[in-house]
Amino acid sequence: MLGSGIIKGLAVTAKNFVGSYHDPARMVTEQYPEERPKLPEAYRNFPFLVTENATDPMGTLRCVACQICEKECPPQCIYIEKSKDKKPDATGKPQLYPAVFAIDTSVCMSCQICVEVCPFDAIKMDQVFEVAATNRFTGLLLNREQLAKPNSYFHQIHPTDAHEVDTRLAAERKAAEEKAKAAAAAKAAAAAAKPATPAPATATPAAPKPAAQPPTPPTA
Amino acid sequence: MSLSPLQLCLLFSSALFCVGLIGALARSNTILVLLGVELMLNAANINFIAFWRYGPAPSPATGVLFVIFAIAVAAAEAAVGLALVIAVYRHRRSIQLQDANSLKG
Amino acid sequence: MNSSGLSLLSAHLPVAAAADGLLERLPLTLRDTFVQWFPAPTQWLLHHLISIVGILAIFGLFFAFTTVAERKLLGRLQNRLGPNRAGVPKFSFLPFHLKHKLFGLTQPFADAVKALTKEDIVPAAADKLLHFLAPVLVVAFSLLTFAVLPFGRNLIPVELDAALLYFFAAGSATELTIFMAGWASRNKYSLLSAMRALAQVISYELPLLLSVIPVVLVAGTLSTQEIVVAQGFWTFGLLPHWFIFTPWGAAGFLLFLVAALAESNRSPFDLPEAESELIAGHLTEYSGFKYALFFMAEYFGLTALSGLGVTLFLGGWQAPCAFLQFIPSYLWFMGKLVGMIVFFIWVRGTLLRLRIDQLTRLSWQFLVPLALINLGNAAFWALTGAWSGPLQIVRWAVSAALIVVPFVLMGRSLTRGQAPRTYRYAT
Amino acid sequence: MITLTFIALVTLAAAAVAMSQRNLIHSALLLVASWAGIAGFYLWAGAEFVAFAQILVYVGAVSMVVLFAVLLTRRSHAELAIAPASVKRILAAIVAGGAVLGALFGAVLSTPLASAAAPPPAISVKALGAQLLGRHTASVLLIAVLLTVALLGAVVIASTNSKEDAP
Amino acid sequence: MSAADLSPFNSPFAAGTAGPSVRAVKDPFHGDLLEVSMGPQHPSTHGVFRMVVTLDGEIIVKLKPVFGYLHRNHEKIAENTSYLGSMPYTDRLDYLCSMTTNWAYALAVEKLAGQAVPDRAQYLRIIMAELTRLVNHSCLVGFLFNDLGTSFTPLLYAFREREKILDLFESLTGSRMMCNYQRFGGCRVDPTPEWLAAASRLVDNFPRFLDEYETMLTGNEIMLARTQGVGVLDAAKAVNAGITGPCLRASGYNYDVRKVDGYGFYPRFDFRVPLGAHGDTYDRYMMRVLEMRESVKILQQAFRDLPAGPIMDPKSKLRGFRPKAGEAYGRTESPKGELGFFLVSDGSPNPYRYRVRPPTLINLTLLEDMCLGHTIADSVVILGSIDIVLGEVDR
Repeated sequence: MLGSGIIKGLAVTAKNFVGSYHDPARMVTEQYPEERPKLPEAYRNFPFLVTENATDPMGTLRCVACQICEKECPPQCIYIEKSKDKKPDATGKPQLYPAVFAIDTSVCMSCQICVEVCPFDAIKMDQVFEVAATNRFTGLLLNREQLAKPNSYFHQIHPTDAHEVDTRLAAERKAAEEKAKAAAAAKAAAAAAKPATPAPATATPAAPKPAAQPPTPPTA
Repeated sequence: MSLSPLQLCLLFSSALFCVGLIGALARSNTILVLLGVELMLNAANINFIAFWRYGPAPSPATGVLFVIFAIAVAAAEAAVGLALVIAVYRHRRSIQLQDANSLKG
Repeated sequence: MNSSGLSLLSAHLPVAAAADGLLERLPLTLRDTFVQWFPAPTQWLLHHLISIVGILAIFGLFFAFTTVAERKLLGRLQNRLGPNRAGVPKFSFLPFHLKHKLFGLTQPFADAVKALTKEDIVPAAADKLLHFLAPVLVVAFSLLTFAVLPFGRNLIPVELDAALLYFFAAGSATELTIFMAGWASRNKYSLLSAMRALAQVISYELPLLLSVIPVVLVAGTLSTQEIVVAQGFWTFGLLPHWFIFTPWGAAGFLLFLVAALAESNRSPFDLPEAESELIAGHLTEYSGFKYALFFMAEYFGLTALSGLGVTLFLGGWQAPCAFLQFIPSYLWFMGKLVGMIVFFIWVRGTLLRLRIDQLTRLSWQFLVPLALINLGNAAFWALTGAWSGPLQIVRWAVSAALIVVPFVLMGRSLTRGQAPRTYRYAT
Repeated sequence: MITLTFIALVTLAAAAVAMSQRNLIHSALLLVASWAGIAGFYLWAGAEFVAFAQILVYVGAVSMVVLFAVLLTRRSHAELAIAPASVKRILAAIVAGGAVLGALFGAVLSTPLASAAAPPPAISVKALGAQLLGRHTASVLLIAVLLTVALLGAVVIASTNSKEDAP
Repeated sequence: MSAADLSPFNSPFAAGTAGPSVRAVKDPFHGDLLEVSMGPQHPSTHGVFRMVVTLDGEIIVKLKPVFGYLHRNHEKIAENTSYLGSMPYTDRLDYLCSMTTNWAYALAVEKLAGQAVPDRAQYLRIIMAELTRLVNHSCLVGFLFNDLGTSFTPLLYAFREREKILDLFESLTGSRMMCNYQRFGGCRVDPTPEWLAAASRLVDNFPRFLDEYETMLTGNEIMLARTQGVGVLDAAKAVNAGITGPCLRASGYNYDVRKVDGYGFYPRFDFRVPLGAHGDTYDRYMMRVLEMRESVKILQQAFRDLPAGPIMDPKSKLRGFRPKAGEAYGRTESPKGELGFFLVSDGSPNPYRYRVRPPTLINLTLLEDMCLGHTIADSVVILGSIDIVLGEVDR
């Protein structure tokens, strides 16, 4: 009969009207400024640079200015200038560091490719999404001081990922120390016994980072 | 000179009639001619009401009834007249009276 | 001349019946005491001024809260919250802390401030005078209709013999203003909207009138107050004798609802301002307060038509049960009015828009014939008023059949060839 | 009396301007104002029912049909401003109209038309209805037939014949 | 063939016109045509799309789609970016279904480089693609009703369900719409068991939403009147114009790349392809609804059979990816139709030639044929039922 479909429709909207008062599956609205959204761990927004030490952020940047991210960045929003000198990195090896590291977040499309290609776990995705600025050029162009955030912050926003990275880095560091120790020992042995065979490569090389795979699957 | 209300009403209606007449005669646009005729009809209606109000009324409803019938006829006239205008426009692509000068479609 | 010219205004000043309760008479008592303070020759004017100011104030506020209610109700229908932010600003100099958000109820005032402070843009090519006149006239015409609605037992601004005719005469002018707005804007969307508005009003004026005529036929009067009085009976003091509780009345009410939706340009008949097709139709070139005026007029028109529906079919200010008469009649009227508005909002939240040819077809091929049949039905009802006992059952059955059978048959022919389909699958 | 003069002047002015307008839409809308003025006159004269009927029919219906016709028979906005008729024609019309006006005014003013200063004849809608369906049933039926025929005729005349209209 | 033969459109409006045909706007005899430019700013053109519509009254006698307002030079940019670098750009082609666009691109590159995809990744891809289909189709049916003139109610119901799926995407990939999930030789992240359980729960509940939605609207008389017999597209015309996806199947032509190509692990799944008979707007709408129901079935099978294992081909690498010289065409059944990527490699890190076959652009080509003889209100609905995304049309 004419009208039955319309009445059915009215019934459905009435059901939704009532449901919006008691059924959380129907009323999904979050009152944003008061209720903060619970961001999933995997959530990504713009990149930041990881520093080891919060007190000396510029001195302990993990970034070694290898410029891979700059090259791989699809919208090319990263700009890096290498330093002239070298500083010891986390493993104690002298490394270059970025004299200038800038990301234009007005261009960045949050694709995470810089994070995936970084061999030093130096760049990670941030979760701060309230990034409004009053100036579209300077306000959104972040320099290395603004980008640097301590490792503890990384732990805070991506705990699983950070834990994995730290474990791996610790293993690398230990391996490097052992290697150095072994090298020193070998040197000493070589000094002790002049005609000696070259030191065998006892230390395991640093575990190659699986390039294609992200550090860890985040937990939902 | 003092005018009685009835005279004033009649002057009003005759003036309105003449406005309609001049419009109907002077304008060559069919719609405006029709509207002029409508005005003349309305002027006549004013007379009915004026006489109903001030004249010696044999029946208290006659004037009003006349006007009601006149309005109904006027509505029909407007509908048919404007339909004719549209029909003429379809054939001639014009609503100027001068262009509708033949009886053939 | 003055006295005769205003005779229809001053002749029927409602007089409070002594039998009414204090609350029932309260608005009139207030007015009368106020008027007493002024010299006698100006009293009739004050009487009407107070009525006018009362209508403007009450229905102005009613409009304001209808907008926020509509948005909140639509929100809930759509599983949203609706506006809930606008509240009272926090003044630090106040000794007490006002609660910040009054459930968003101050939203209309914020909207009004916004509308007033917005730039008023008039297109360069527009017909400036008509562009300006349209919003002014549309509000004026839509307010005129309130004059004959009986808001309470003693509350009717103007009691006219031909009140219903007046209502439709005043209401018919609003579409003219929509045309003016659409045409004067010199915008193609507005022009299309103006054409649609004209087609719509020509098509729906008729079913609206025809759906009302059965009530006039049965009540035997064009006066709205008398129509309400005619519905003021109860069976066993419980079942009200409203016209909606008769077969012809129910059918007439449904027809009236559909036609009223079309007349007030509400979904599913909001073709003149069809958002998805014509941007905003005749409102495309309006901004700021002129836009707000159109908005206001639309709601005034809706409220007035709802009020008419309440008056004609839902017993007006009559209480639903005899023992509930202690509640003042104007509260009953407002309650029913709110119910009607909520229903309109509900419909808007559910239905989709008709196409212009379907709109006119629905009117001419369905509503008009049904309304005519319903007129005959009402005539049958009026003729068989003396039947009683088992004949009463026959009367009900015949009357119901007279309207249901044509409805089903014509509904079937209207939707011929249109049905949900079943589909085949390829694997 | 003052009210009547005011109503008359407004109505006449609206009608006169409407007839002299070049823009058809303006003409139509001004005529609506003029019709509303006539309704005001009926109201002043105490013929409520007629006044509302006038508004309902003219402002509500005839005006719509006129506007529809204007919109359907225009080709562009520019064409809404119609060409003025020839001066000769206008002059002739004004002379003819003036003559009629003079004759009518003379007739009205020279006739002693004493108005019965009685209150307006009281007529309720009910009485009007009784008259319509009592003494004037035949006329009502005739009007009904006329309206139906006019409606059908208008539809037939205005509907497009697709065979004829094909380009 | 004139549109009058196509449509059982029985309105007095259509009957009045002398059979719809394309007429010049400046026709001396039919001078009173109205040319309306709908868009690029118009609420119902689904983005910056423009239709130059010529109207006779409200009937469309001519319609010219104008696109390119959102042209972003996608293909040329991709030819100057590494293979991986184009992946996030493909998210932005059809921004409503980034997962399937990703997949189509990954498929083309995998063909080019000859990479294998582990089983688990294949299943995950199907899960993501079908979830995307749910997202896209629920979006479409919502927007379609908005075009039909509802006050947002069906759209918001659809968005409510879509949002739940987008939340899943966000918790897995980090972004709601720009997922950037597929990689050459697998997927980027492995969902946790909790994620899979949540997704499975959502999928099981999805038919309830569909039922409610259909109760509300599919039987609605106004909806039937507005969509049945409107915008009819016959199968022969559709095939000739290269229409794909639900639009083609609504015309009754059985063509689904999932069945035809059997890419991914689709042949392992048991699902049916709904076919329309009339090719009108109603059929196009129903195709989406029925496909959502089939997608739910596919998803349930996928969650049941999802194997354990790696999600990436161990041989694949992110940096220094240089496929050997050659060319490849990878195509998928995206929710909107056949989405293909054609790649030519010269052995360098960037593709030599990169070309997208966007389904919606090609589906849009017959817009005028579908709209002629209908009213301006229908044109909006027909456009809505084609399901365009301007990011993909204009690229």
